[in-house]
Amino acid sequence: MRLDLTHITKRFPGVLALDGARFDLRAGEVHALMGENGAGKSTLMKIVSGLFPPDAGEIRLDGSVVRFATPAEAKAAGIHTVFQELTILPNRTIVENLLIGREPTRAGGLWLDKAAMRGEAQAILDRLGIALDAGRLAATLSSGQRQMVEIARACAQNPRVLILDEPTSSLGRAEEELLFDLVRRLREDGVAIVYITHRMSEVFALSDRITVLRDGRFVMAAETAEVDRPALIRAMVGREVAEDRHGLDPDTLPVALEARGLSRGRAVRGADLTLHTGEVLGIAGLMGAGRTELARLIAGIDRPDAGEMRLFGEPYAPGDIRQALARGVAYVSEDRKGLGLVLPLSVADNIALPSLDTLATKGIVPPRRIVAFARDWMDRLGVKAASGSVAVETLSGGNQQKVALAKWLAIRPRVILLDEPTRGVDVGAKAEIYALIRQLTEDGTAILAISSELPELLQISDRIAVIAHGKVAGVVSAADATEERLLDLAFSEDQAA
Amino acid sequence: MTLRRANLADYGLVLAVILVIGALMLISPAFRDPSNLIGIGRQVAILGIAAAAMTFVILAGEIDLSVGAVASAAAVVTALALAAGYGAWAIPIGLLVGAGFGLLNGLLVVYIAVPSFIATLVSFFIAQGVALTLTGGQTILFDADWFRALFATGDFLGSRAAFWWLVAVALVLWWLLARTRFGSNTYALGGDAESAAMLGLPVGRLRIAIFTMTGALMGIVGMILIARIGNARADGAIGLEFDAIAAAVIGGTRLGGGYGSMPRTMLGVLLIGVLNNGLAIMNVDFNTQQVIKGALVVGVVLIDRWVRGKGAMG
Amino acid sequence: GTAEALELTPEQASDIGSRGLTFGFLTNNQSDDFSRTLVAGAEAYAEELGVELLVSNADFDANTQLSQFDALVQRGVDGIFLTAVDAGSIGQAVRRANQADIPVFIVGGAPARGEVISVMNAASYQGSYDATAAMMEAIGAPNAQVAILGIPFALQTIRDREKGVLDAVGAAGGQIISLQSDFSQDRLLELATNVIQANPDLAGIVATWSLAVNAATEAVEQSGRDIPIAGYDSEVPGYMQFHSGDTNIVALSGQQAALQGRAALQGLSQATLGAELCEEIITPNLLVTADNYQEMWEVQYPGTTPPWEN
Amino acid sequence: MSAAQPSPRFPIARLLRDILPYAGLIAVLLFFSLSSDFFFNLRNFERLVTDSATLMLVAFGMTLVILLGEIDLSVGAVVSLLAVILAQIMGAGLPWPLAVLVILLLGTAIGMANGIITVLGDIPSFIVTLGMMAIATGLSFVFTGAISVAILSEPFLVLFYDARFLGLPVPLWITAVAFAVAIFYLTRTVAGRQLYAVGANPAAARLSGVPVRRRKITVFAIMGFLVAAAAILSAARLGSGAPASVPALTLDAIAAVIIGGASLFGGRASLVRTLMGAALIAALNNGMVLMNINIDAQYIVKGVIILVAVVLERLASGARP
Ligand SMILES: Nc1ncnc2c1ncn2[C@@H]1O[C@H](COP(=O)(O)OP(=O)(O)OP(=O)(O)O)[C@@H](O)[C@H]1O
Ligand SMILES: Nc1ncnc2c1ncn2[C@@H]1O[C@H](COP(=O)(O)OP(=O)(O)OP(=O)(O)O)[C@@H](O)[C@H]1O
Ligand SMILES: [Mg+2]
Ligand SMILES: [Mg+2]
Repeated sequence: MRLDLTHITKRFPGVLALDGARFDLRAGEVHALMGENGAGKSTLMKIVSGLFPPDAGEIRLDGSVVRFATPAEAKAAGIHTVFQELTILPNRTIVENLLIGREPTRAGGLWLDKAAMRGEAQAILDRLGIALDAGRLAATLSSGQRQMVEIARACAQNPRVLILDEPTSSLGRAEEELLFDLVRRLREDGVAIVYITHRMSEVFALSDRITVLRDGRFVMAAETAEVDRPALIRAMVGREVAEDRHGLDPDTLPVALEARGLSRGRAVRGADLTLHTGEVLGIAGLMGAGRTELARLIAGIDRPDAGEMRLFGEPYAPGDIRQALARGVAYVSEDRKGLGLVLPLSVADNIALPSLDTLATKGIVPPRRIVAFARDWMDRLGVKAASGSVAVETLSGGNQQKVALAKWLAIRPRVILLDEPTRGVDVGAKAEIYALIRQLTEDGTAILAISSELPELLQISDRIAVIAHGKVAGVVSAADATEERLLDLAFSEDQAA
Repeated sequence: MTLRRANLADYGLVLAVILVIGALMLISPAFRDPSNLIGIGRQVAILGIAAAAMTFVILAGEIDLSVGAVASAAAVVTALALAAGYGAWAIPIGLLVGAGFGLLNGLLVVYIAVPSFIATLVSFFIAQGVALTLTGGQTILFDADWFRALFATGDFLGSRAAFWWLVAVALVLWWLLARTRFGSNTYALGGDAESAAMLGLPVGRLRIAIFTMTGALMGIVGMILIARIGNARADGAIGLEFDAIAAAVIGGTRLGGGYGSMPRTMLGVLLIGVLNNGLAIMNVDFNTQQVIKGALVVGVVLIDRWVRGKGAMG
Repeated sequence: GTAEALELTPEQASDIGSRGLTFGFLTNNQSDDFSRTLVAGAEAYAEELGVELLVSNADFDANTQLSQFDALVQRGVDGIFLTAVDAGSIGQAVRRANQADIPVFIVGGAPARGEVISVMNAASYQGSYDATAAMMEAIGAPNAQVAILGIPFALQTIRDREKGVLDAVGAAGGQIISLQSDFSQDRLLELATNVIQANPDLAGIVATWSLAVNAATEAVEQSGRDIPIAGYDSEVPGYMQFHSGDTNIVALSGQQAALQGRAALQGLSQATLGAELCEEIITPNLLVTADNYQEMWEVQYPGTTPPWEN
Repeated sequence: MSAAQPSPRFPIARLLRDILPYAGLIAVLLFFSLSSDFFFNLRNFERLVTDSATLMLVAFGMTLVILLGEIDLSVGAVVSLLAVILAQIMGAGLPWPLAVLVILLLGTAIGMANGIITVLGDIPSFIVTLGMMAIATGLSFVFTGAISVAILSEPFLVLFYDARFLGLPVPLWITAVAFAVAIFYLTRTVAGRQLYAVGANPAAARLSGVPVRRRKITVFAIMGFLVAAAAILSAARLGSGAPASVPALTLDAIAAVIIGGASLFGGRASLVRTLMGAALIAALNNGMVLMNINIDAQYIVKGVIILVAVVLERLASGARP
């Protein structure tokens, strides 16, 4: 098996997404595709997956030119893709999502074999070690869980080519390991794997070769063994990126938010937290541990069944999100597509959405003011877009994430809850965001950062609280935290249960 | 949130409908007369079939405003064919007319990318124009007892043929929807068309198939219509689209697609049928009927919603 | 006055023909037999006279009809004839026609305001009274239970028809036990079926419009019971019923639509020639029965071959 | 689909882009102008706009409602009901300014009721307004005994139809003002701008602190107000309050919005384009009358013209529905 992409060009209104890019892939290799946000990685892979044709260039499969008019044709050729934006259907069960389009049938296709479907789906989950009940409605899954289902779907169709576009962007360490084993196994079986990620560690842990794109152009391709981290980053970003590490002692700082015995349903069961002004409190935990649910409670999106909170000393029990916002508490969702952004709306409108009231005088906002406001924040976070008036859905994944962040930083909250804040953000931009977070803390903002990427937590946090089974299993200061230590806590058994 | 929850949720509508039926039975002896209750079955045949088809269309995230006009056109053509002595050939002819308009809808939506609201509005006008031109506004009489017996008047297992057509169509569509790939693809399409396309589902073909099937079913509706009354008119089924959508939505089908089921739609149909029958039998005048129906429909849906609890709309 | 009074002399006719006139002709709908026959009658006669006819239909939307009316005034036609969706709601436009002195000739009640050259009316009340009376006589028995099958429409003629029925039934000592109405033939069939179903002692049904007649006959047939029917509007199905020789229809009151269509143009022409028309022109209805249906067809649909002959 | 394209660099290009979406309407106007000598004259256009004031007002409201991903099926029935009530209270001797005020309040209340039941009951507005439609229709017949009620107050009739202000008919002014205000609301007020988010992604809007429920209720109230205004104009035009006087209105209004490129399921709608859609429908009805097409064929012609217009418009603006 051999896949060669040459001189691929793709233009979208206002952007040249790909500019004569090339890429080649061999059986039995894991080929990392790297590049900044907006470099054109997803676009290139969407072209391979038959989502849209290239404006120019050719695709050769085993030497012969191929053209995939539809995703179906690409699948038929054995090319399966996990897209960056999840394609899970929330109104269907995991079973239906896993087997869609290839459901087992009886009576010569006349009758869906529900029993067999259930069995096969559960089998797939179990084989990949995903602990989920296949009967569950996808809508009730946390985004991490959704992503695992998505991956399972692609792998279960024994692909010849497997394209993974940022598969780990909201996976925790444990699932990451699951995925790695899976990928390695597939490589043994001679599957050709394209692996797109922004997590450097993964690249070196997993890939055999690396191709780097910048601004839609081919920059370099090399054996992973022959490049080192700084070199790779330089190739991607075109400059050096500092990766420092923090760790001040927050106990000296005034308390911003205090939570005692917060509980909700089975997800959160009596969590205690103390968050200081000017501190970054990292939240680690396995997928489904209850981190997001906890954040939703603090943000006033859900109401706790039990427990109480204090904000800057005052009792704090937000009845709804608006009350939380009024008290200066903002939440950046992990679910960009579903909860974070309004995809069809323009970048400017998305950024301004929570700030409209403050931008307005007597309820009236001159559009000009909105554009200028958005422009300012786009610049601060370096959002890459043709203009503020393009729809967010046309931005690259990472740039969408930046918009999602900008929108909330723009209200200048006193406490900000970041759920997977750098999902799909490239190294360069990550550094910028980290710097931004730092800057916020210096202005006395209290930051609670949920992340499934331990290196990230270690880098940005002053202290890290580990959640397990909806409880805080322990808090360690970043200074003396290690990935092993955090994982131990994350896996620590639930005493209550 | 698994199947058990969903079933439980369905009882909300069942409960509400039972309440209405119960009330009517208490108030009106004529209503609770078994032969009347059986009669309701055939009285909702046309609405039922249209609503079943409409459920498919809505689940796929589309809408079809043309069903009434298409059914009328098919009815007229069939009647003319029967009158002209085509005999049994009238049936495939009528089906073709319906399917043809359905296909037109599908092609417009898929290849010209016109929103289905407009595509079907267009074929609504065209179908109506065709029917009027063919009839010249006259009532078309035909004389074919076998045909009338086959589609409406014939008795079978204590009920009229029309009713059995409804049963047959409802069962087939339920099977298509709940037990075939076609069905799960339809849910996927309505749930998130973009994802469905990314998953490599044949969204285009799917849309065309659904519209064409709906059209063909409107052919059957047209035939039942003329078989019931024994003549055909250009305006025979005008307004049907509206009742069909209403029945589906009362049944909890989500406009915009992805959520709904055939049994629930049939409950919606039953509710409308029962109200029409009961209020008429109690000789409530047309306008008062409207007021009562309006209030009851909203009430029923509120109960259903309440029982199903939060987030149940998927 | 009567329609006959409007007849044009050959001289007048040729005079009109020579003027190259354009008349507007607005119907409240176009799918019922009455409107079609009316239009057909008018179109046929327009040919004869040599005037252009602009026909439009409002699909029972008063707003639409007003727009159509205004468009005609705007265009400056030489006369407008209309079957109003709602006579009470066309007055404003009639006024504008008056200002543009365009003669207006209306069917079904005078407009709320504005001047019309005349109002043409079918004998709605008398027609339905006569048909009903015939049915009551056929029933014979005292305090017979009668059901009315109608149309839920805000039209004066409908009210008149219903009144005719009430009075005729009352006069024969019968009683109305149910009044149901709908627009669709299919629903009317259900309603009729339900009424028959629910009233074992039902002695007769009066249908106050054409589709109700079809529905009633079908329902009675299916019920297998022997319930006499009287109806307003005699159309092809009704005639075929009589022709079949075996029907429950006792009598149908038929409007002379073709005659009205012809009279419409004659009235407008007369006005153009400066003649004064009398305020109301009544076109008497035909009482169609099993005995006289053959002659009546010729009167109601002049120049068309009866359905039973092809 | 709804991606706002970056504005082209060259003025000509921009001009083209701004005009092209109306290719559909322009085509229709050309078509009628060429095929009837009576269509293309100012008086006819003025009349056309004046006569479509009712449709326009309702269509504006419908644009907001559909933008939210909701629908209002009751508008036609409520217009008739309000017109009937207006005629009756004026008949009962209430001076017209008061009567008008009462109707505006009543209309707003009905709209608000639709909104509140939809939002608090958390059921589809399709059902709620379906119910409202049936109820309103029923009541308008019950109140009147199924006969239209004449309006005798000359000042009222004159003011809301014939009267001119700065040379233009009052209905035209009312439509224009409603349009301007609606545009302002959508583009320049906080509440208005939030509607797009609410329609496109209610969950995200809520998480962004948008009071989704309040917005929905407000929009239904606005719809009610505009329906009342439409009822007043319609009553003045017809000179009466008649039950079921405008059966075509609801579908026409929705069609105008969708022809204007809105998504029936929310998040995308434009008042300007709705205006075009409404104008297109009005032009159709008007042009048909003048063109002396066979009455049966008129339906087919209407259908084909709508299709052509929409396809042109879609191609022109490069939008994919
Ligand atoms: N449908 C679209 N319409 C318009 N522009 C698009 C579209 N899809 C992608 N683009 C643009 O193409 C460029 C490349 O996007 P792409 O998603 O391939 O980047 P990427 O390398 O995947 O970035 P990331 O790492 O953030 O996912 C970006 O500038 C993006 O804005
Ligand atoms: N919308 C929802 N409805 C029902 N259950 C949910 C929902 N979202 C999450 N859950 C469940 O609640 C538990 C906690 O989910 P949560 O999203 O908080 O996990 P998490 O720690 O944030 O992991 P992830 O990073 O994958 O989101 C999980 O079992 C998840 O399946
Ligand atoms: Mg990407
Ligand atoms: Mg989470």
